[in-house]
Amino acid sequence: MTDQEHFEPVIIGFTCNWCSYRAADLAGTARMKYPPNVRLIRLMCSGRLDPTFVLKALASGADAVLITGCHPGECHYLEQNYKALRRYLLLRRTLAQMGIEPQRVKLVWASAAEGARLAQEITTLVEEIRALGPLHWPTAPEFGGNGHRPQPEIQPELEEVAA
Amino acid sequence: MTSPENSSPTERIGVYVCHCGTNIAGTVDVEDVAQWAAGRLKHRGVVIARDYKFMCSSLGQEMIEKDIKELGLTRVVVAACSPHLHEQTFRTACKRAGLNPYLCELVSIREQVSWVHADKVAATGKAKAVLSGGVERVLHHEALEPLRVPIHPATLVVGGGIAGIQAALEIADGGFPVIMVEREPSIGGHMAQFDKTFPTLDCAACILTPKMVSVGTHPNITLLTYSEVTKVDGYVGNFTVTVRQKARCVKTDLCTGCGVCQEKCPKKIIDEIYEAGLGYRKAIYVPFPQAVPKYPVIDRENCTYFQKGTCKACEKFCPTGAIDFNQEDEYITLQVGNIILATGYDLFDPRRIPHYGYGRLANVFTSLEFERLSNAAGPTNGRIVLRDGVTVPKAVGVVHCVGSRDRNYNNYCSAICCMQSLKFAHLVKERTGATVFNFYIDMRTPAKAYDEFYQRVLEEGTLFVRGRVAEVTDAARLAGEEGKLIIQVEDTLAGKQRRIPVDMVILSAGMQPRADAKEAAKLFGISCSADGWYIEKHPKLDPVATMTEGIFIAGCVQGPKDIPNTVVQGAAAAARVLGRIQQKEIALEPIRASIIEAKCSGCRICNNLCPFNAILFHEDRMVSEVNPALCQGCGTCVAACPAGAITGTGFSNEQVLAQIEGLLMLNLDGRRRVAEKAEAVLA
Amino acid sequence: MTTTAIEVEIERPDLPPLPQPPIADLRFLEEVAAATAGVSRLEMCIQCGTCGGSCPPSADMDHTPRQLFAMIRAGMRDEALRSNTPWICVSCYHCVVRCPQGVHIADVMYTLKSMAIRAKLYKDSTAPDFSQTFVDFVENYGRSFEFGLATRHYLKHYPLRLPGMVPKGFGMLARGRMDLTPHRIEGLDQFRAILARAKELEAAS
Amino acid sequence: MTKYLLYPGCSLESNARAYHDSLMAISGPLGLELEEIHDWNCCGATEYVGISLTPAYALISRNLALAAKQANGTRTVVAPCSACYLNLAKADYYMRESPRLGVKVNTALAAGDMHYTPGSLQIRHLLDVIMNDIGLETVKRGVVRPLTGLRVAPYLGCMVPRPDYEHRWSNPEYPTELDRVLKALGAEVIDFPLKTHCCGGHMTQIGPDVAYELIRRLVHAAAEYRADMMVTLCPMCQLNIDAYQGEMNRHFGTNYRMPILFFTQLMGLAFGKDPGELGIGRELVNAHAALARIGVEVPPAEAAPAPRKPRRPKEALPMPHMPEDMEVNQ
Amino acid sequence: MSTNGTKPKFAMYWAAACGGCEIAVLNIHEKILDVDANFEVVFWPVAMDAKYKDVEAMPDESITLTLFNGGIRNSENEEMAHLMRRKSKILVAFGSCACEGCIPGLANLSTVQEIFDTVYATVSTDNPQGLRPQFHFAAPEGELRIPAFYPVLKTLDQVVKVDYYMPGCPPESHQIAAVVDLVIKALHGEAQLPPPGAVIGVGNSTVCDECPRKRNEKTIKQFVRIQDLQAPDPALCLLEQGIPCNGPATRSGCGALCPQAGAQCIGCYGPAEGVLDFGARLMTAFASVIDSQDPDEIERILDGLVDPAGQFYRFSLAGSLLRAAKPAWKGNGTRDNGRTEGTRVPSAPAVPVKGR
Repeated sequence: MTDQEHFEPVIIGFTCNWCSYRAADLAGTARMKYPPNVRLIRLMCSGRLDPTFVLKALASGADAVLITGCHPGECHYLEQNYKALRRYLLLRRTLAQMGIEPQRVKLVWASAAEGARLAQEITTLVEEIRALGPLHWPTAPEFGGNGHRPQPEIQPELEEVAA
Repeated sequence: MTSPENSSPTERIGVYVCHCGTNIAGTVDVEDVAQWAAGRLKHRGVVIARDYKFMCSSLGQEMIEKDIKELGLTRVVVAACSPHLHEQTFRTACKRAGLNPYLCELVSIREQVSWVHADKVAATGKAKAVLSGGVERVLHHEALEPLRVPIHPATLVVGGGIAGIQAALEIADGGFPVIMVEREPSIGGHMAQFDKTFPTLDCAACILTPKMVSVGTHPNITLLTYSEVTKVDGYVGNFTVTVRQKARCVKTDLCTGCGVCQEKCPKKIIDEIYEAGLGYRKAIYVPFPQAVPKYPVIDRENCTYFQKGTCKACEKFCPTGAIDFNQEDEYITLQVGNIILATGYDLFDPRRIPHYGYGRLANVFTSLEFERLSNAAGPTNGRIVLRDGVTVPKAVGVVHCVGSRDRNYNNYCSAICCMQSLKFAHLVKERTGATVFNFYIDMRTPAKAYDEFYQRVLEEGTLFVRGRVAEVTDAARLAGEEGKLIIQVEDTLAGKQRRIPVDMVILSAGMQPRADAKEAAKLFGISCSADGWYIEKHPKLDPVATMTEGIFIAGCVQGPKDIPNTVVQGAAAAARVLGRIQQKEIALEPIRASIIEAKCSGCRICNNLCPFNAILFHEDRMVSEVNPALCQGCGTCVAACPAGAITGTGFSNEQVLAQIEGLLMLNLDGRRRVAEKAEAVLA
Repeated sequence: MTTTAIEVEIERPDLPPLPQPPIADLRFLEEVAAATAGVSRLEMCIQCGTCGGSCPPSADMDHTPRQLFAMIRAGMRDEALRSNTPWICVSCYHCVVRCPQGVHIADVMYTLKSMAIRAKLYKDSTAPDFSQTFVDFVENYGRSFEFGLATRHYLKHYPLRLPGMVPKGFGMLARGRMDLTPHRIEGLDQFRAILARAKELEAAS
Repeated sequence: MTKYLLYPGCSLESNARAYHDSLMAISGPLGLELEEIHDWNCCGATEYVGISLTPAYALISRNLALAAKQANGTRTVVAPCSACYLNLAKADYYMRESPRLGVKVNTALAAGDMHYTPGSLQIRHLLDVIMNDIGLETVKRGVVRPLTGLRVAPYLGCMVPRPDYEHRWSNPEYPTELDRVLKALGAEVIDFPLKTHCCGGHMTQIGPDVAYELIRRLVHAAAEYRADMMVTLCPMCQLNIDAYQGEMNRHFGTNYRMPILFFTQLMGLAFGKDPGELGIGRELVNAHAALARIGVEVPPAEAAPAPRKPRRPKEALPMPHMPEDMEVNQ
Repeated sequence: MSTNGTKPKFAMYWAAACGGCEIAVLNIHEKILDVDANFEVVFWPVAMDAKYKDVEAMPDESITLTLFNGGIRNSENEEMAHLMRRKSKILVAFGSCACEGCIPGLANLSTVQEIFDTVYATVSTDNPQGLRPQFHFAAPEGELRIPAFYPVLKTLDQVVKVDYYMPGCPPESHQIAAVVDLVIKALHGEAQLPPPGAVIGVGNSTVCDECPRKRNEKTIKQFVRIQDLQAPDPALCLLEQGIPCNGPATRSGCGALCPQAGAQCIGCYGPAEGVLDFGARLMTAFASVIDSQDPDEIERILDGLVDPAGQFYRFSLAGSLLRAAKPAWKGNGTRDNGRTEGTRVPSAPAVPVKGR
């Protein structure tokens, strides 16, 4: 058996109170099914999204982060979703330098009416991440948070580096 | 910032898990969730965790209230349906029990768990995670009080078309002051240009003029024509509005509106506004006889005196000496509590569709031109003739959907064109007896007495061709086409291409947002669609309010609509405003951003992030400040502040970060095994 | 509340079997869309007739483009592929720029032609032959060869018009506007290799 | 000199030699450096796509691949022939629009170890380059023999202004670019309502009767507007209207004699080039009579009186004013 | 140097750092005499001779004040950190390295392999035999071992509890002097020490607070490197001129030295009070004021930020939420330009997956 079977990705989703969170509600009322790997957080607006939240989630054990907001031009607060877009574009560049696969942070526009779309996006994301494998960031509490593996493992690694 | 390990329980939290009948309990093991919370979350301060069939029922609520009182709960977390459904319910329950309503958190385990997942184990697991997220978050909630702001009784109505007129009269009759601002020299708007109104065909002037007059004379209405709003400050309840009143060059207190100045003025100009470019006016003019107010204005761009320095004919002949060339624009500052935007629409410019020939081919007219043409008070006194001014057309083609329902121009249906085109067909028939062709894609007559009107026009013998006109050309190809306008179209019902020679073509041009709609939206701090139509708070349930408290919209500014619907919206907006004024004050959600002055370095990153202009910068102290009444609580500035000097009540960093940890806490039990396995493999 | 299905025995007197409905291939629309370059937007047609109205040679078509799209939607595969409309299309793109729904009409016409050729459903072989002849020359030389094309095509389809064409043909030759020999490109082999691969791909799809 | 990669296309080597010759003749004065794409192949005209999609687009894309490879110092391909221009431009656009197509085409190209990345080239028509890169001012400066008195019907045909996915033209139905160039040469340009209508295209070959009707419409309209000649930028249009005018006349029993030249030929004349060098005389409906009006071969005749607009009676209603760029049509 | 046993004891240690901090301490000029007057310096390898064993011999918590500068790069650094912690009453993470990793922390973007290759096998290195350090070597006298090199650099508080943080690269001398004063006052009961965990020797706002440059509402159409700008406006906010200045997010206290000297702030004083991730603050601030709503244009503008991670985490990488790049954790892996979504082969996953 492979680790894929073992591995259930955990994904934190940030939703906008006015569009995507309602889309999620709609998916519910319509009894659409999607994998339980995503856990949603309600913000007032995608413009509230602080990159810190994404980093925090990844650093604390999430395998991916989903950011959702109103479609461009439809922001409940006029144009704040564009700010989210800009932050997202910059953040993913930085994360890429950190060696984190860009697929792990995904931006999705979903209006309050697009329950089906949101469910679909979530399902795809979960599958993508499942294929990608765990992020398993070493600062996560599952490592006691200190981010350091037992010495014996580092030493041999260095031996071969040195050789 | 807390993590499950450090902070010691300082709060007393009550957790309530709802079965929602079987809606939740069917998929989530609610008892297990409650027990888990009581045990695993004890160290986080959970002192009681219960599950119950229907938490939202009065019994369920009483249970919570009882616990708050008896167990001295300081925080409450309810795991049930979506906050959008019952957040208010449980907040009120807490309030009744003497707990600040904002210390209650509702987490959704129905819409976002039980209803969307099938696997009971997984669903229960997620429910626990979501719940622990809620618990972590609620620890950082603060007691909040709603903001109360007083409402200034005066109302600003922008736009003097039928929508604005209706709204202004309703409010004024309700006994409250109204200031109406109109860009043109007279109120009346598009409706004043029309001849007849569908479907009843009563004359526009006859029904509009009386309303215009009562606006002009109403004791509660201050009318500012030839004026524009230049600045809007403040917020719901007390806006400060600056209005630029353009110099009329006529002393309104002396002018009697006798009209001599117009007669004597030597300068004749094409009237692009009121006559839709089909007629002329003088450099000093009253747009139309029934204009309100009756005073003329001097159009400086075209006035000989202002351009060449000599003439003053109007001044010479004015019996009351009312002409004043030295008048300057005035800036007036107003205090109002609410604003109604009724700035209307622009006509789609058919020059953008060159193959319809408007502008190149003399006898292609726009719908507005035809309105003037058929208007008894128009340039031809209502004679429907070709552009040569004499020839009466023998065949006329009316083209629907010009610039509407077309990806190349406007995607939407302009809603009025079908009925308007039917009206044209009727008027042409009635006045000239010409053969009339109407070219349509779909006939849309969905309102009281509309389809009956369609039937009537059918009876009158108008020839309907189902097909969108491909082109209008003067290039004759076949006998009988010489000297005519040829309308080329596929008759989709006959399935053949037809070339129909006519003398006159009327383009039923659609409606589009005012050219300056987007700037105006920015000025008033409201949102408009990509097209430029202003967006209502809710398309069905709140059609005249906007996202910005205290600003309402009425008429075509919100989207294409006919006169009846426009009037309805005008009245509706007025009703909303009257309701507000009578409450005297309004309570606003306390979800707001605020800047910690000590931490603010005045870097001004946040300054232009707020579309509601809620952030102001104090040059003197070099710090920024958020005006809580203007702030809508989106949190964009909070997320943007590089110094972390801005906090957002209700959605603070601490709350979100804690919730993230809460949400992730659970899976780590499960994942640790994977981790250990990994270590094993690695070592 | 729950409902229990109630079995009802319907009396069936011996009636003759009902006739078969016409074959409707409801996947035809997708098929056409998929075989079209770019994004066809064919499903967006609102039957307004702008295309039919704009079409210069529509008089000679047995269906207007609009009707053709309706037929495609209705799954009338054979009728649609038999229609002469795509062959009459002169690729003037009037319909394309005027279409309020942004349907790539001209390209759909190309698609229908190629489908008709594959299915051997075209009525008049003139057009397909002309295209084929043109393409044959191109595939052989890498460039088109008007003299060869004109003569071969006219011999096959308008032998009677040929004499009438002579003065014009002569005029063209006299004015150096027609070569009697084709021009070959250098990279013919590589050129053919590309086309060969392309044909495999096309066959595969 | 501004440098461009030139894709002449088959016609310019055969029936539209005049187009090629005149282009070469004017490229100097215009400061156009044209470098022919080496070993280009036919674009498939309107025929190949009608037979088989992938090969057709592979065929076109081979040229794009060649050009992209050759592109030294420029990434703009200029195509004077409208069908070529459209095919190249469309291939590039569609491969961007639907990656599916791009992959197929490149798989095919790989067989000839070639590759083309959609969007890496700019495909533009000659007129577009002259209007927007060279500029009317340069054109005006080059004029030594203004075409005063020559009444021309600008005729673009279909495939240059349409479908125009890249929005390079002022309008897909009434583009004014050609009008303005001809005006710059001093010619009297009529507002030709059929300026972008169809010449019949390949219908001359597969349904002559259809084509004849389309040709008749054009020639008739041009004659109606008292044009001395039609001016085009499309080999196919030129061929159909020039070479098939005779048959058309026979077909309808008419006797139109409407010469049609390439706009590059008129530019050459205005620039004072020798008619022979411009391939004038290669046309079947000869343009000598028309050209005489501007002093080619014969001493300059005085300009024909411009058709004066009928004075509008006082009761006439005003016309809507048109945007500036339309003035060329007044 | 005085050896009065009754005076409170002072120590300073230098782990993975450049030594600038030590210089900065000496830069407090005659104040250093107060240090000597009030403290007995028991351990300060740069200033005086002492052996680790001497320290080990001292009773626990016998040192009143230890200024620990430098990050934890190898096992020796870590041992010393634990040792100094054990022996000190007040342990101060002194300077950016100890507080948040500083420049040495940027190595956390690279794998051990890459680091060693760069050091021992790049053009700038004259190492013809391609020698690499051996971690243990059998000498006739017995086996020699050198400290283990860690895959990532840690900050001081990631290995031991820290009482106070004093950021800066190096901390400004006047701030050091002030802190010294404070501690001395506290020792004489004339002042209160700040609560444990506090950041000391800093302002409570960010660099902009001390920056004299003129500021307007911010909108950014382009990012440029200062050397690419023809004539930077000497009086206008650098960020508004497109120069990525870290001032807005950087803790005040330095007196806005760099901006005043015409150079952008690079963030050595670390994040403002209560900020969890320095880089995140900068990212969000810069991105928020980009003046475009069109994704492609935004990307073009962002292209002006040549090295985001370096820009935003120049000093704080090791102390950031992520602490290091994924390859660094594993000691191997690949890079990615961040725009080829979905096409990237994921770098070696934390959990090795069979058959992949």
